[in-house]
Amino acid sequence: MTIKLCAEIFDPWQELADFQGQAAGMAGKYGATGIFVGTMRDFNQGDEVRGMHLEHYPGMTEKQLQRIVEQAQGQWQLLDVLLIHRIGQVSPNDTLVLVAVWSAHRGDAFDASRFIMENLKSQAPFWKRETLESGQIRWVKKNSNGYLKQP
Amino acid sequence: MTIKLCAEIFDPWQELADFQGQAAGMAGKYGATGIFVGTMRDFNQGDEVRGMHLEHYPGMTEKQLQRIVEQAQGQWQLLDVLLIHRIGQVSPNDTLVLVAVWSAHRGDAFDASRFIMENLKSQAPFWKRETLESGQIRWVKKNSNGYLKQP
Amino acid sequence: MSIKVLYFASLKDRVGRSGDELNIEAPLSVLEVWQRVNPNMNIPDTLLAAVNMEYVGLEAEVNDGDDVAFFPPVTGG
Amino acid sequence: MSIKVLYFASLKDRVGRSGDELNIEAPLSVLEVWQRVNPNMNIPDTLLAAVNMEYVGLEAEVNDGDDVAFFPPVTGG
Repeated sequence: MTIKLCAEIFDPWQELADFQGQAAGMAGKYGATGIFVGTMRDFNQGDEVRGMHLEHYPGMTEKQLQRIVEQAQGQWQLLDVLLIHRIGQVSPNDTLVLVAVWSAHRGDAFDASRFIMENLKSQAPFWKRETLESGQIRWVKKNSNGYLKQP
Repeated sequence: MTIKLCAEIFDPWQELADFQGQAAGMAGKYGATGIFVGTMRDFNQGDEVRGMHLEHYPGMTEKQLQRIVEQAQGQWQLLDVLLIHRIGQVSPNDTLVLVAVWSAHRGDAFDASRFIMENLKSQAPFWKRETLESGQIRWVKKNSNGYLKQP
Repeated sequence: MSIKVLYFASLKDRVGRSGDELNIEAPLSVLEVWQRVNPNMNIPDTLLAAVNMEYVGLEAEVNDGDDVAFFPPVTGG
Repeated sequence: MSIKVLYFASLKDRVGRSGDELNIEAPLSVLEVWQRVNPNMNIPDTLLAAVNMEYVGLEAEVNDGDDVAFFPPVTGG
């Protein structure tokens, strides 16, 4: 398991290539990799967004993320997990979060990657403060439930 | 939508980087990318596997894959879809399939990527012929259901 | 009138051919096509069939110029 | 006996401080901690609380040396 908080722009594809390249012990064992990449949009709730600050609670964030991944490892057969979350000042089109799960079978990879994302969204102490095109600054109030279909 | 059958080794992370780099129109619009990578294992059904041949039905395979992606586009709000499937002779640790779905919201990305994979597994005319460590050659009989949890 | 029959994967090994050409006088069902080209082999239970690259049932009609494909359950991904 | 209180995100803006130090004579509940450091503000309905980086309910006990954090619903990912 690798969990990173990242204060700079990161390239999810490069992170995946590097991580998998170093995980020589997994080679030939994983049949399935389930990945989610969250990216900052230039709109939210009907408004254009120019930038965003990602605040977090140092220490607790890492602790909660680790617990979420451990819970996933307890529920599904996973070979490894990579989780990277951006912190600090971000711009539209920046990667916010990367979750990747390697397992022998695809059901486990799909279920576990989604479980980690949903629990991260509801439990990991991060907060988004948006700067709109108008210059207005506002805190994002609530994350949506990712299991419900969008209207 | 981009669908490719690929007779050579391909690097899923490079394909993702290239595809997203060229999709300038999506920039800022997608908040969620759901990705699945299927990789050849060096074991199957308790046996060590040395290599595999992926046969397909040229024409029908492309047609069925396109239909599956169109069905996903009809059910969820997707910005774009990339689907690459290996054909021909493959070795353990080679990427077999890459499915990536870009959307505004994560629920759509998770649901659609999984829908495409499950339908590909049950409907796209590909067939795997394994060469075991023992030298024995056998056809894989049936794909498992990816929604059922592994024992 | 002529139709083309294709076999894939383990079924190709089993029938020992990759395909057949069949001359017909009138439309046939998919099952009848199988019976004409494989008179000594019962159609396998798990067999899938396609006409012109679309999945069909064994009762589907096959016409002049059609491609009929028979194959085992698919195992891609 | 002393405990540390932390505020995050919009709650930090609202209380106008990033934290408080509180001297206590005996263990308190999380709710009592809030009432001591914010006597003029009702505890917000949607507030989350953590003691030593673990989520707790408002009835949880706070002891000497503990860190108590208050924050609004999380919005990461």
